[in-house]
Amino acid sequence: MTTTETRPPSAAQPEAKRNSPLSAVLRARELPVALALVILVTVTAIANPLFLSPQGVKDLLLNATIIVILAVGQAIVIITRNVDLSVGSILGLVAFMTGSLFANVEGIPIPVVFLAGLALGAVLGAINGLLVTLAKVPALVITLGTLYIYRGVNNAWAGGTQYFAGDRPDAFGALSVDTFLGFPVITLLALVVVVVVGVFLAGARSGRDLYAIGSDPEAARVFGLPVGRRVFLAFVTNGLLAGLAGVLYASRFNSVGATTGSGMELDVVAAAVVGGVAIFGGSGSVFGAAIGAILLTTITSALTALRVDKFWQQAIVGVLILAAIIIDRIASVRTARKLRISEARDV
Amino acid sequence: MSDPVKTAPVPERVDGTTVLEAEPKGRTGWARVLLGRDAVMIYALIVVIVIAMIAVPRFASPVTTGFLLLDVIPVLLIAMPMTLVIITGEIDLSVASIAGLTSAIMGVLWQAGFDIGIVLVISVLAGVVAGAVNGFLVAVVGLPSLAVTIGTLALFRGLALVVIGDNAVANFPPELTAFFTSKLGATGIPTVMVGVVVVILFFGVLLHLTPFGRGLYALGYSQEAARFVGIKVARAKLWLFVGTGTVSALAGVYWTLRYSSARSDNASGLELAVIAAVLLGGVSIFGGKGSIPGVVAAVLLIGVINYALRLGRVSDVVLIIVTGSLLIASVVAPSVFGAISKWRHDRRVHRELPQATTSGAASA
Amino acid sequence: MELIRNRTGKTPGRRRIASFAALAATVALIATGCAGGGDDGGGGSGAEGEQTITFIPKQLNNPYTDVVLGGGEEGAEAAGFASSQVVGPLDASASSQVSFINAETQAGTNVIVIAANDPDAVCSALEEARTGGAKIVAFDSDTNPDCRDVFISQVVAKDVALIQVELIAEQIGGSGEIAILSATANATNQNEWIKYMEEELASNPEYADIELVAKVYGDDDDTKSFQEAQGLMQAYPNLKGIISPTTVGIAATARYLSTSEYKGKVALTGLGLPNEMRPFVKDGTVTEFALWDPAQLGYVAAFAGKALADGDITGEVGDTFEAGELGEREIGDGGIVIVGPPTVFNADNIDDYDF
Amino acid sequence: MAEQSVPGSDEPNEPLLRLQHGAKTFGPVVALADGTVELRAGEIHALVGENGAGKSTLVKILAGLYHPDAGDFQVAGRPVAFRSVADSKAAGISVIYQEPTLFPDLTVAENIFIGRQPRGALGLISRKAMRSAARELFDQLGVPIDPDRIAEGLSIADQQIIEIAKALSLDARVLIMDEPTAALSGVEVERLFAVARSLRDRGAGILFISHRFDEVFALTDRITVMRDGRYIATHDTASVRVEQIVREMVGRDIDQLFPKEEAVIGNAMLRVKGLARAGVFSGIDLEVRTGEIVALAGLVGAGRTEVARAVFGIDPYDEGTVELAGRRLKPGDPQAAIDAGAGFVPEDRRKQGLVMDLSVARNLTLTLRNSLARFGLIDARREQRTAAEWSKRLQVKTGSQEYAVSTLSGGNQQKVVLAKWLATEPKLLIVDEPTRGIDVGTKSDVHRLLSDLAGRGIAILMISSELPEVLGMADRVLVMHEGRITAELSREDATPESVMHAATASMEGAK
Repeated sequence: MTTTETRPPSAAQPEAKRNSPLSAVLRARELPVALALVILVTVTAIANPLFLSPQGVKDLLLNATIIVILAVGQAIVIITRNVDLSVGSILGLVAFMTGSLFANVEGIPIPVVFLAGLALGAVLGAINGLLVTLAKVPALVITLGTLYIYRGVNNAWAGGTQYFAGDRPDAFGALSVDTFLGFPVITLLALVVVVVVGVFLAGARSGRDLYAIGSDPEAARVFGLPVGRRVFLAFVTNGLLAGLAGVLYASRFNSVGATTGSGMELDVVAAAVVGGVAIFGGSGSVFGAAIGAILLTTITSALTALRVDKFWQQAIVGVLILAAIIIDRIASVRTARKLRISEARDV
Repeated sequence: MSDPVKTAPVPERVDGTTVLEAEPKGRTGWARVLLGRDAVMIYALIVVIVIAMIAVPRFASPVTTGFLLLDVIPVLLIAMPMTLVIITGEIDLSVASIAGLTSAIMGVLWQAGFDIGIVLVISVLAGVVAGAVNGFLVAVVGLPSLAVTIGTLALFRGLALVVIGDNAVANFPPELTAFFTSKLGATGIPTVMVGVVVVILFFGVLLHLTPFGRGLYALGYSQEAARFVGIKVARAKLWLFVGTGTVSALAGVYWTLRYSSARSDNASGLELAVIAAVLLGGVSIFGGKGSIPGVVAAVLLIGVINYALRLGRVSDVVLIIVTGSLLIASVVAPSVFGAISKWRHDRRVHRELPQATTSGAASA
Repeated sequence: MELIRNRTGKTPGRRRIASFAALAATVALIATGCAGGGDDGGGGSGAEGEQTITFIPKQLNNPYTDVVLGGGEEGAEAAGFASSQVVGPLDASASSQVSFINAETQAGTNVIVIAANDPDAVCSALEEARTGGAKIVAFDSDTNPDCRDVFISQVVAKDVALIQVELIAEQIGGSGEIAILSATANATNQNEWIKYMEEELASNPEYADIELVAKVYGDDDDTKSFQEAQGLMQAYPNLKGIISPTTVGIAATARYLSTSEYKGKVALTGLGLPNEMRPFVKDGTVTEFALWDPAQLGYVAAFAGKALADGDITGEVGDTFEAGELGEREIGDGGIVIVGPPTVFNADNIDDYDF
Repeated sequence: MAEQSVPGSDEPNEPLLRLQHGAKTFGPVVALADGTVELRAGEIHALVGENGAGKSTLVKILAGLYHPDAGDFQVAGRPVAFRSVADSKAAGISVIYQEPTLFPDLTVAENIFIGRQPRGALGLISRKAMRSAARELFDQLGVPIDPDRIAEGLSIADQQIIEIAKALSLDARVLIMDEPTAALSGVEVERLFAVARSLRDRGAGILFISHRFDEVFALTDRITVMRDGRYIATHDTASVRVEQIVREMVGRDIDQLFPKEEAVIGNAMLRVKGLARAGVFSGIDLEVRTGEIVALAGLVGAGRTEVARAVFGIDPYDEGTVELAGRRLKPGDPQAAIDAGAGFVPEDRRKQGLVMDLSVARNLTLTLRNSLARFGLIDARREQRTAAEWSKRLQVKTGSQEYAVSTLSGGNQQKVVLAKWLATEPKLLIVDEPTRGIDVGTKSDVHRLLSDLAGRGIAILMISSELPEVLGMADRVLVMHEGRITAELSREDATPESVMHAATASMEGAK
């Protein structure tokens, strides 16, 4: 009696089944949240056809754009079993800098402002990354600290100053108004971000390293993966994306000042979690995080469109977050049990 | 928040050698007490108080004690059970929302004409239930507390809005609201501090002097190790979340009566202040480490800096930067010095070892 | 994670000292900060006869507030205060103003000028301040009348309400659905105006064809107001106009309208700052809106404070005081002082104003 | 042993890898005092020594995981100083650890190729190529593992196979295998050996670490012996006998090592009937009597620890009953087991046995926390006294009771674990790998203690992977294989052969 003989013959069959594209889709962590989004949009659209009018769709997409970009960045960090709570503060600082650049530097080209925003975001992300990787202190503590510090710097810099849409060139504001093939320009930008980061995480070696690190940081170290460098990279990327979100915020909204973006961090983490990114790293995808972000922003609009009492909105969001993690848990418990039974030898 | 399930076996353990960077450095007796993490927090608190007394006019007065304590009470209260929760390696982000929900319920019930005693009891019970919901999801269902309580943070705050909407209820019994801002004689100490001290003592004794508390440290370091000595992991966690829920409700009641205003947005954002204070107080976010005296000192430290800055009319901007920096400095400094002492140790070993090995080889 | 734990796990004294050094360094930093702050402040504990005044706005770093405070500081100097201060929370929550009031009480400030985030939450703290000898002037947003000496109001509340209804009626041609986008649900002044608006819409036969379909709250937060405006459009497809009686709300709504297909189709009016609204008036999103001069609000508040502190007035109805270059003001019913009539801004006159 | 001659005529060439006088200390703990090993191209070289002899530390130095404090390290004749695991990999060294270190969330194929996945268009990973490469490797190894499943939940044996596939795919010049066979069954071991031999024939050098002498002698060309962190000797496998190796490893005669004394064996203290947990173990019947040491032997992953955990209430079970001293234990409730008089010394001291950050005293009294309390509060003086007493009784070497237990050596840590259970005055003591990773001196202390306890009427259930320990200590040996007890051997019947055969199930139904 040997292992090979006793391995149940059924092991080969599920293998074939598991590989079919349909079942791959059905097993995807993103599925429940995507379904929820579809149902939500359908139901709302039936009740209020205006919800899916061109302007309605445009608003939905625009609302989601900024939080999608933030959620994508956050997903990268969470996948490495870290978290970045300072994104709201980074967004605020960058948004204010954007306003400040346009107001104070006559005729500054828009691309230069974008680059400056990305650079500032990346630097702030790098500070987080350095503190986390060099001092080996949990990211939750570090980024809670930088959440306060970056916000403080923003306040100190801005004081009572606010910059308004009128201070910025029309072409800049137009980015979040103009559409291309029916899609707002900045939404397309977010889409590019999602696809590029998604492909990187799924298809690049260093992207896969991030999953490995989040899955088991110690094993990653033993295996010789450059844990510190990759985690640092994750924080810098997240900072960069928060910077991008900051610039876009300045394009979309009227005023940028000392408090821009405060309190956003938990929404962003929630979006990633709802989208199936495991809070302890190792699994999930930026596509899921993006869908999670869209779902959370759409819910607010949908409830308004349905004239649901606005006081219920936040409670519903809370239920949704809990549902997402509970569904995820049930699925993983079932898989684990199935595996345990099916792979048991001759027990 | 280490996740024991996911930590794959590490080869480290195979040969059982322990990773040590320095000579064993336990201390005994007084040295231990006087150089402990808690002591450092207390020294820092004293230094800050002394500096504030010198640098900030009028700081040195009993009035300070009163206003300062009234300000820190909500954080101080919630920080107590939060310390225990974080020591077990979990976290509760929903505390401020529970306080808000409690406040909302108080307002609605009071407006509906219930007796104030009943209002208080039901409000606190709501906190117990809210805590039990968190506890159930974390301890029984086994979900990560960080994710669960982000969800209930939104849920409980949402329920607060559902309950009271955008109303504010202000007409609580004046003698009650007056009681909540009254002082003990000329000391300047608020009367409610008596209750707060009871809560502090309760959690201090629970953590440091009872079998249950002993178990929590074990639990925070390793759930496995805790289970092997018979600690009921799920039950302990469930109770702790009920604890944070209950105390958050008390903080909500305090908030409502101190400001005599029941609103859905009361205490919003308080969760991060509480967690920052607890971590500054030396509690490890990974669990297994921390103490009540350290946390109390940290809460007061932030409170004193806060109040001194306000009295000195320094902008809140400075305050948030200081809070953030303190938090980071308190966790980064030990790592930095750890790295330096490791480097020095390595250098010493490199100098000393060559002779040792040659003699070793000779015996082979 | 485990290694990290072990690394920081032991308790060698050197690391304790390290933590201590870090704390000490921060403390030193704060100390210098305090000292600096103290110098700027010139100390609330002015010598006998030197009066001090402190403004506590709803929230710092808000453009409208800045204009109000600018007038306030100017007024304080003109009225003869030895020093004037501005302190306040960074967020506009109900309770965050209390500890500032406490600190001012302790600093012995003679006059506290406050715009309350919540009329009741600040009350007991203000009572304490009064017990300590301070005079309380509410401005912009009133506290519970029991807790202050006078309230400096922009304008007669009813006038403000009526002018906004008038503007919107004119802009939508006298009939159709309208909505209100306000600040926070608890904002005292906004709620009072809204109350008058509702009464006027219900009672005035001229407005019989106008239906108020919704009231939403943007919490004086740019993003939130923006999304509320958007939600209104979707929920009420037949909406003809929006009144936003708050500067943040009107600007955010204007921003949304100007970037959407509703620009020019949905009318918008309310209370706004000319500097903030200028582009929207120029591009046709907004035809007309109203506001008083916020600087005057602060200016009058400072003089009212001075008069109270000097004992010239007590806050009784009928008391009068000299408000510098703005002339004499009288305290009306409920201890309210009216600053001046609202101004209506449109494309023709907006460039004449700079605030 | 047929082909021990080193193939390839480049004999005078430098060895693939040579470490001389490597040393590594961790604070007060000297993990390796003199690590010396030389690996030639085309040889399989055994590294043997007891647990705690420094083999794993040496392996980690070779793997680039530790920087040696001293020593001369050469690869292919050039001195090297690895800064990281990546350096070691770049030098062509690949390591298979005893306990696999897979990433639970990644797929099997990805685990094999992480960091060097086959790439297709645009430099992106080609999952197809990766999958087929993984399949190819598994075909070569003759195992049907689905490359697309995630690694979480794989059995230890399967994980080990994936580690081997990983090493194979690396095509390393130097392959280090740290007890790779511990969890494998006979056929799997044979397959692994075939792979190892073919690698050797292609000119690779293989460092093979094992406790199983039959394997060492069947597979290797040379043997290096280590003891107490020091190099002892290197022999040609063909010209040395097992007895000599054992003597060198232990440093004294084996008979003295395991001094189980005869004890009066009484009535059944622990009685387990029909215990089963789906997918883990089934049909477990066992009895441990007072004064008796019963060993649960078998391969890693056979289900021994799982049975013990279920008995103690750590894990739930689906069927069966557990009785202690005639009383049925509530399933899934360790406190009930403790109250009934059970104690459990777990296999993983650092994660399960101790709270490393807490002091020696606190650890010692953790099991007594309820009985030390008066009116619900712990009596600190009594706690100190009890801790001091037990730490003295077991001769725990520590500067102070207040030191964190992490500052103690492995052996002393294990004493603390034992002491905290003995303090509860147990009737049944379950010990899981009681001497894993502790030095020889402490090891015999532990053995003497266990024997002593049995002498005082305590029933002991011992899980051990060390045959000499099992054979020396146990009154009876139960052998497990794939979740079942496959043999019950009396002290007289238990021989290395009989136990090993039952453990690999080639003696099906021996009972």
